[in-house]
Amino acid sequence: MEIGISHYLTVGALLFTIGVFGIFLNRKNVIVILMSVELILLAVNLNLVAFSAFLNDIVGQVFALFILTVAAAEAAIGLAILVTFYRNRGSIAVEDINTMKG
Amino acid sequence: MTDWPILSTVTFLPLVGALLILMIRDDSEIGRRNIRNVALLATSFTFVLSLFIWINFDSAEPNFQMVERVEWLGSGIAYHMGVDGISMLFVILTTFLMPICILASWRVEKRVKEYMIAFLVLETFMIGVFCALDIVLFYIFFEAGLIPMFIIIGVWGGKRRVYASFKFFLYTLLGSLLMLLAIMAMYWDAGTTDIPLLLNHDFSAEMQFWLWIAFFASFAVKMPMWPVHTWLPDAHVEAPTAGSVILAAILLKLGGYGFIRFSLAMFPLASADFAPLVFALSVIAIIYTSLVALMQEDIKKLIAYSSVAHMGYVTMGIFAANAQGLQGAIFQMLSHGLVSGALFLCVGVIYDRLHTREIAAYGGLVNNMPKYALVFMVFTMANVGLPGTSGFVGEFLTLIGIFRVNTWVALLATTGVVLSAAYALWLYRRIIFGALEKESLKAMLDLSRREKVILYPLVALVIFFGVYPMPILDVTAASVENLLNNYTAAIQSAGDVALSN
Amino acid sequence: MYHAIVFLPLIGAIIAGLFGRSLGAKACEYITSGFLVFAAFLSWIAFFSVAYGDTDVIRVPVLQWIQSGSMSVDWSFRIDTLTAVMLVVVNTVSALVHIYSIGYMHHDPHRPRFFAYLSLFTFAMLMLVTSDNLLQMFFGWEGVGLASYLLIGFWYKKPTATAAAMKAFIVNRVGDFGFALGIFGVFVLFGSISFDTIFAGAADFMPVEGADPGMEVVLNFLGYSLTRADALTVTCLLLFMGAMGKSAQFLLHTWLPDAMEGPTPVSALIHAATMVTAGVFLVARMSPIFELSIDARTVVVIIGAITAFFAATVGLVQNDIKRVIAYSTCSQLGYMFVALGIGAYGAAIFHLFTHAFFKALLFLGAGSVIHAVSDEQDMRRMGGLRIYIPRTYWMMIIGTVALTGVGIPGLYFGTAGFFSKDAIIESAFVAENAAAGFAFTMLVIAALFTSFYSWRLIFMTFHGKPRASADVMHHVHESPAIMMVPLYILAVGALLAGILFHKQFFGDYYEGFWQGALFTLPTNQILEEFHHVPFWVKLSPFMAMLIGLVTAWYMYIRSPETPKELAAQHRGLYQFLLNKWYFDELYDFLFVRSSKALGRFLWKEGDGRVIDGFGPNGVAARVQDVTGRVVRLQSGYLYHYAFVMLIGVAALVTWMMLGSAF
Amino acid sequence: MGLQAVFFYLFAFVAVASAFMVISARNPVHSVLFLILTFFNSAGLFLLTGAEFLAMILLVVYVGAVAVLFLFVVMMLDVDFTQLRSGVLEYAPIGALVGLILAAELIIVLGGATFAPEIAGSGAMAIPPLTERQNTQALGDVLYTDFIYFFQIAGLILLVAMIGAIVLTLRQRDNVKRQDIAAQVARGPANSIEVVKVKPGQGV
Amino acid sequence: MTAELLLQSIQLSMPEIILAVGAMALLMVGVFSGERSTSMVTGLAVGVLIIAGLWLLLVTGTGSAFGGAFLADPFAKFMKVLILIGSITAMVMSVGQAREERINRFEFPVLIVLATLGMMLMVSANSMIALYLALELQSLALYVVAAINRDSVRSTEAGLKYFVLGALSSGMLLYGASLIYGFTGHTGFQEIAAVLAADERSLGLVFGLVFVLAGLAFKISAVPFHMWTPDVYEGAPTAVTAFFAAAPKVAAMAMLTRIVIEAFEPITPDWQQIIVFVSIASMILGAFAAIGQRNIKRLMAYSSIGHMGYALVGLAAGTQAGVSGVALYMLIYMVMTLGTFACILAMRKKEEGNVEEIDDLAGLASTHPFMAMMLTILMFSLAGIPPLAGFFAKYFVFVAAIEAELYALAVIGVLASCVGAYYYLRIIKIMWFDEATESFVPASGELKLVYGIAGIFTLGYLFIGGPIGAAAQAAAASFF
Repeated sequence: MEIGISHYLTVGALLFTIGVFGIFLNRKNVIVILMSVELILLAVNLNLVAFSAFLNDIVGQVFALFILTVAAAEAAIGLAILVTFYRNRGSIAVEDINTMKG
Repeated sequence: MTDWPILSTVTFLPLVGALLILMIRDDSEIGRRNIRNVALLATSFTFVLSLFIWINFDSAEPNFQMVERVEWLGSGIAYHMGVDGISMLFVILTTFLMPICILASWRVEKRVKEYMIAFLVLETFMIGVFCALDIVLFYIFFEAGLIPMFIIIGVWGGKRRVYASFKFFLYTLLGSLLMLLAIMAMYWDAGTTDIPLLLNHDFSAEMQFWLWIAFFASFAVKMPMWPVHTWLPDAHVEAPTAGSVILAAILLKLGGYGFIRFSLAMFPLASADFAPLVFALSVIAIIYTSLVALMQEDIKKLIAYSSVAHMGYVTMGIFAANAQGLQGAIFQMLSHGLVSGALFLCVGVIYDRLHTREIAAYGGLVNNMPKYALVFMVFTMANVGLPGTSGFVGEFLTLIGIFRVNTWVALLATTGVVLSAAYALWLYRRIIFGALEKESLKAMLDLSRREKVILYPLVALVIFFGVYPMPILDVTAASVENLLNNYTAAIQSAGDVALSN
Repeated sequence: MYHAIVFLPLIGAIIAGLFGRSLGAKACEYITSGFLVFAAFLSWIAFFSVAYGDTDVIRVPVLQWIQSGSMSVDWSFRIDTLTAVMLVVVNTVSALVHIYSIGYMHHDPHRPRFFAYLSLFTFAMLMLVTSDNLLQMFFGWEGVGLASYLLIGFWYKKPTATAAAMKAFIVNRVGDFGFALGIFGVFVLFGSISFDTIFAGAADFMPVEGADPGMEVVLNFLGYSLTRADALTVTCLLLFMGAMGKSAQFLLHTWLPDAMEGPTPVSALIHAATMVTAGVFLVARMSPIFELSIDARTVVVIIGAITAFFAATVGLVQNDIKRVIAYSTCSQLGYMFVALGIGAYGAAIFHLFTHAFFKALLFLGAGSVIHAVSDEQDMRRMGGLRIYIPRTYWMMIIGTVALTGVGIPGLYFGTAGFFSKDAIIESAFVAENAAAGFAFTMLVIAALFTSFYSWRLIFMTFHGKPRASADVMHHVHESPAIMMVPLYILAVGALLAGILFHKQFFGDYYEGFWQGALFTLPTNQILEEFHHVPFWVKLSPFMAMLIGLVTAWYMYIRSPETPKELAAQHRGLYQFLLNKWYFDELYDFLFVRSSKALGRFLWKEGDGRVIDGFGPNGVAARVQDVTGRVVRLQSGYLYHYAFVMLIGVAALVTWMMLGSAF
Repeated sequence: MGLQAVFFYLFAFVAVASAFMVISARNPVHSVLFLILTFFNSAGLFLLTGAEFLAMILLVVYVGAVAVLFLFVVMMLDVDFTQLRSGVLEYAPIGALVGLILAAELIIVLGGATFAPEIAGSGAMAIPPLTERQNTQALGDVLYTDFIYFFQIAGLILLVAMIGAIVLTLRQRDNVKRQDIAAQVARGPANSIEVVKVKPGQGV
Repeated sequence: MTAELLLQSIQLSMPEIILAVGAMALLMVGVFSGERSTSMVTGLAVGVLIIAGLWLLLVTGTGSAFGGAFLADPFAKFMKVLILIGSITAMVMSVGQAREERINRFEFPVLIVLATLGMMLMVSANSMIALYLALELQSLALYVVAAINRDSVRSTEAGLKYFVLGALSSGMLLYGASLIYGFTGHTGFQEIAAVLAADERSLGLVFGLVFVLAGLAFKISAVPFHMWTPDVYEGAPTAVTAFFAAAPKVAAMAMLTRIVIEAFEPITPDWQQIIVFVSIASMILGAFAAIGQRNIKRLMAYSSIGHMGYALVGLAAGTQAGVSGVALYMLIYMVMTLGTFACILAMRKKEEGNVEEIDDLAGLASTHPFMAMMLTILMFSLAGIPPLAGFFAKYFVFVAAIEAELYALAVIGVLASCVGAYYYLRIIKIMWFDEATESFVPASGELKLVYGIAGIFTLGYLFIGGPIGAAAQAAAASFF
């Protein structure tokens, strides 16, 4: 069985689902949620790289490159917000983040 | 004079008055007096101007007159105004009643400025509804009236004013939103929102069916017809006197006007199909609400229920779709405008003195308020539909109109004649007749000069139009005939199509 | 002239009503009474010029009224003999009552209002009788109803009076309900409601010998498709319903006795002489179509006969002096309807004419009595008044004699009632109507009862020992001249009207007098035939009258204990009669209570629970529920939010997948 | 099964498995470490498709910077993790169900997707053959020319990230003494020395 | 890319460049003049935005730049003008509150400018990559701004929630974008459309579409991707919330419009279903959930959810009338929202500072008649009552829906707007019917100006609706 595009997409889909799943499965720690987001982005990158190879098109890789850049920036912001929140609240447990509801 | 946009002038003159009042910053007694005077002047002047509409009106002309048209919002929406025999008199009715309402509110001390502004704005919208010849413009005026009325009921109303105002607003809003959809669909189908063009546009039978329902939803609530009438007693009861007057005298008429202008004229096939439904609801309204009125303990509520019953005659007359029914309906609306308005003013007179609307709190008023008793008697009798008062002509014409179409309906509706006598006279008896026993009542004075100025013209008109209704019937005749010709032609051609298939 | 006749009372009413306070009571009295006397005078002129002149119909247009589509109604007067007769009756009695009231209402503080009402009533009545179309008639019809309402409730402090006023108006409205429908029916059948068109159109409905009766459907009524004849019957019956209401016929009679709560002159004017006869007038006026519907007329006969009998029975045991007369009125109206039903329109109108005199006389006399005994109306507290108020006594005797129809059978000599009432009874005997036999029987019995209760009234009031308190007796006095003069005039009428006018009304001069104002089919030969009834028939009313008189004398003069014993023996019957056959209770239960209960039910349950409950309030509550649920969804937890997003995406993805698969 | 396939399955399996461990590990530190493992294996997958530069970037940027940043924050916040893990996952079953459905759908559709054959290798901006241009060079060719626009935006994004991080976390504590060189330099005798005259016998 | 093309590109994107350069310059100004410079930087930022706006209106032409990734067309221009107005207004309103809510930092205006830049790029984005990058530029700035009051639990919580969910949504968007790229081989919108038009659509592509739409729906806070909205609106400083509610919505809606109308035009039935669903869900949820609110900011959050649902009604139609309806809707919505938030910002009491409970408005009509009048007008307008602007907004989108025969959507829409009217009425009721409590301190001049202008615009739309409608139609014409 030749390894084709579908295989990569499957791996991507699994990573994506795990990432999404991680967000609501985890309710104790926001950092893990951020990691889940990274997993999602990884899945996307995998897809893009695979498509890029499949289509023989460099744009996919360029796209992935930008995504990596942005993801890093996003992680920085996310962690910054997290740290700020922790300073105020003394906790990063997801269940504690609900002063506003309804 | 011919090029002068008289309709726009009349429509927006009250708004100018409202702006003037807005300028008055003085909150002292003098300031309030000025506000009242400005409001009175603005409305009176509007009334005088509106009489020119009647004077210039050509009764023989069935089409719209004094037309003004300016391109406006794009998408076919134009500023298009005009009146015909059906709408013109409602304009006059509105402008006539407004000064009376302002006078009736002379004693309002709470937030006079906002009060008067609300009424003046309301007047503009109401006149606009009757003059609008673009259906979107019509809708805008139609719906916009909710705003000042909501404020009027809510701010100056009675104890349960919040409930009443919300009920009033949301109930009517829901109905009119469905109509809005229908308006859009008409625009889509006909490519125009111009009423004269739409009147000549043939909607497909299926389309008429849905459009009719949508319009019905709106107008039935506004009318109000059974079973969507329950907002009315609440709104009437809680509204301040002038608010009740406007509500009963004019706002309810928007529904009837709409039925004539749109449902009947634009969707003749659906109207014919749905007429039995309307008849059934009308008859139920007449009997049901009359019986309910019989048991009311609140004066305003009783009158409100009687309004529902009277509107039953109107809807019935309209969908009888013959000259008597239609003209009767129009006449009934105008007359009801005078009579129910006057009745609410009468309630206001005693409410101002005793601050209760409980029927049981009164009794024997004839002893110290003979003039009031007389005036109230005239309006009670007009409400009962006594020949010689304006209430009779409309009732009679609608009944004869419906008799030609459906005798069952006519028979049942005529029972309203008995029932209306029962509740109206019982009310009169409980309030006016009897010995003056209650201490609180003994100090009550008869009509003041202001109240006389308010009520006597209404008495005169109610009797005048009962004895000589021709001015009204003349004006409406040509337009009604034209409408009916189109209606029958549409029905016939539909019948021909059905036959040829 | 006709304008003056009709509008003078109106002007009087307006002056007295609106300016009474500034003018003063005296001025009002004189103005209104003066106008009325003048109008009455003019009416007599009109009567002679029309009834004895050549012109058959005079039409006086006044104003256009309603014009809508094919319907056109004008205010205008139609003066023919029928109208002229009514004019005379109305204006004469009214003028007399006005004058009488000056005396009778002497102490009342609201005299201007009273006279305004009286004049207003007269105006409405005149509009009714002069109408040229059904709608104007309806105007007058309701107008008199209004005036009656106002006058019954004149003493507004008395709860019973205001209740009676209301009852009168509402019961009348029930009749008007039918009348209105009748008008609609006429409009649909004839395309117009003006009399000329109707009468001209009636010819089309005339059954032609041998021809097909016509199965053409001309009216759909309540789901039935009616042919010409049936349609006409239905229409006539509807109109008759109006007449029943106004003329207090059986089933719709309950308001009339209660109406006695009003001042006595009112009872004389409205509830004896004029308004209650409007129904008779209506049927007579519409004789061209009633004549064509034998079925409708049969109903009229039956109702009339029952009323005559029923009211007479109730009258037997009443103790209120005015109520006795009221039931008597009711009963006499039944006579008139029988006459109408069998086609003897002339007889009916004649009875109307004479009845106006003697019944007004009786009422005014009763008023004089009441006036004398300090406003006491219960006959059980009178008695022996003959000595104190002899003139009133004699006037009452004349009235009673006229009412009971004293006269010499076979000869044309007797009181007014003798001519008119006997004519009706005899006509009923010969009539071809299906119910004629029944009617005849009823009428004779009623005549007996009439005689009995009339004399009972006289005996209880004027004979025997005074039963009133000494204080009252001390004040008993004869009424002033201003009250007595009208009595005298009416007494003259009550005695002589029969002799003077019977030939015109239903005798030899019939054609020349009526000049077509009353319509009869060529087959209707009743006027001719009733002259040839067997003698026992002619004698029967007379005998009935005599028996009644003797019985009354026996029971109230000879042995006054008998009535009490009888009442005790037949307690059930007595109570039944005393309570007027329990009609009030029945109606109270059937209509008043039930509609109140229904009204309350519809209000609380229908409007409150069902419509508002499932409508606005219910919807609002549901909206609140939904809101509560939605808001709870917004828990504040991140994972919930993410979860919702995921579900959203998953749902959309699934949807698209399924959507593509199918 | 060629060598490529063997490596694919190896990388893929480890990547997915460690990804799962990322979200299910009890200790966030472990999560970060698993995340790093996932990145390594993904980099391997990248390499298999020929995206060499990206594979390297993934390791350098992600493992070297981002993952370490995570680790740093996890350590710094010093949360009592054992306490945090207590609690029941009430919605987990439903969540798992929904997640599985989603995954299944994605796999069915994407794994089984048939691509139009003509699309394959028909890139708008073809990757030059490896023999001609290395992957890094190929990217470099377009990144600063054709994609200059994106490049600039990416720069702005990084700027925003920088500002954001500073805004949120940089604090100037008021009670901390700082060295102010300008103030030190500007200090002269005029404002630092005060001559006090002392009356004899009284002390200062 | 030749120098000539580059020059042309730069000309077309000049407003954006002004913003980018301006932002950096402001940053430097701020850094060098220290913390006290906030008001100056704010003023300068407003200046920069105004310059960019003027440039946009007066100088910039139409065309595509940077190899087709950037598109300057009338639609973009219309939307950009809206965005700039929104940003400027929000910034002006923030001045008064900045001190109070401790967001008095010079980075704030810089971030707003950068976010605005991101929005403008979103509007002009014509490829998936451009779209993503612009979106992230805007989002990252917004995440920070939401949490800018870093000492407040609520603000940072808002930022955290917004960030986490936003990151998730961008992940979805990207996943979708990757699928679309894979299945079409292109990232440019026109190219995608061309491929879609040529080939049969595959399910994988539709999946990509779903994910992309989900990501975008998050940005316009459409149900079921709306969950962040109430919390973020409530938690973020009010001035920030005002900004959130206005400009970003416009940008995201513009982007959504462009992508579905341009890139996915050949598979209209597919996205139409999704938009209809999302629209209905938003309208209903917006109407119902808002009823239960006591916090006016939260209420406005639900209100904006509902309004996005209405705007989507026009988009669902997918016609020119629909798009012009959307453009108009966004304009009117933005004005109403900004006006309302100006009123909310003016809810300041002497003791308690800014208050946010609806009940605090009690008796406003007697204590602050002008503000009450304006807020009343705005509320009626938000409820869609004629003759106010909000009615026309709804009218045009519903007309489009009817024309596209989306009857169910229209009917549900009007029913929801009736339910929705309730909570707007409730605010009016509290202002007018209830007795006054402690009154607010007088509003600052700029707030008065904002709500005054908003109210008058709403009221006066009758007079200026013609030209505005024409502009919206011209904007919509770019796509057809």
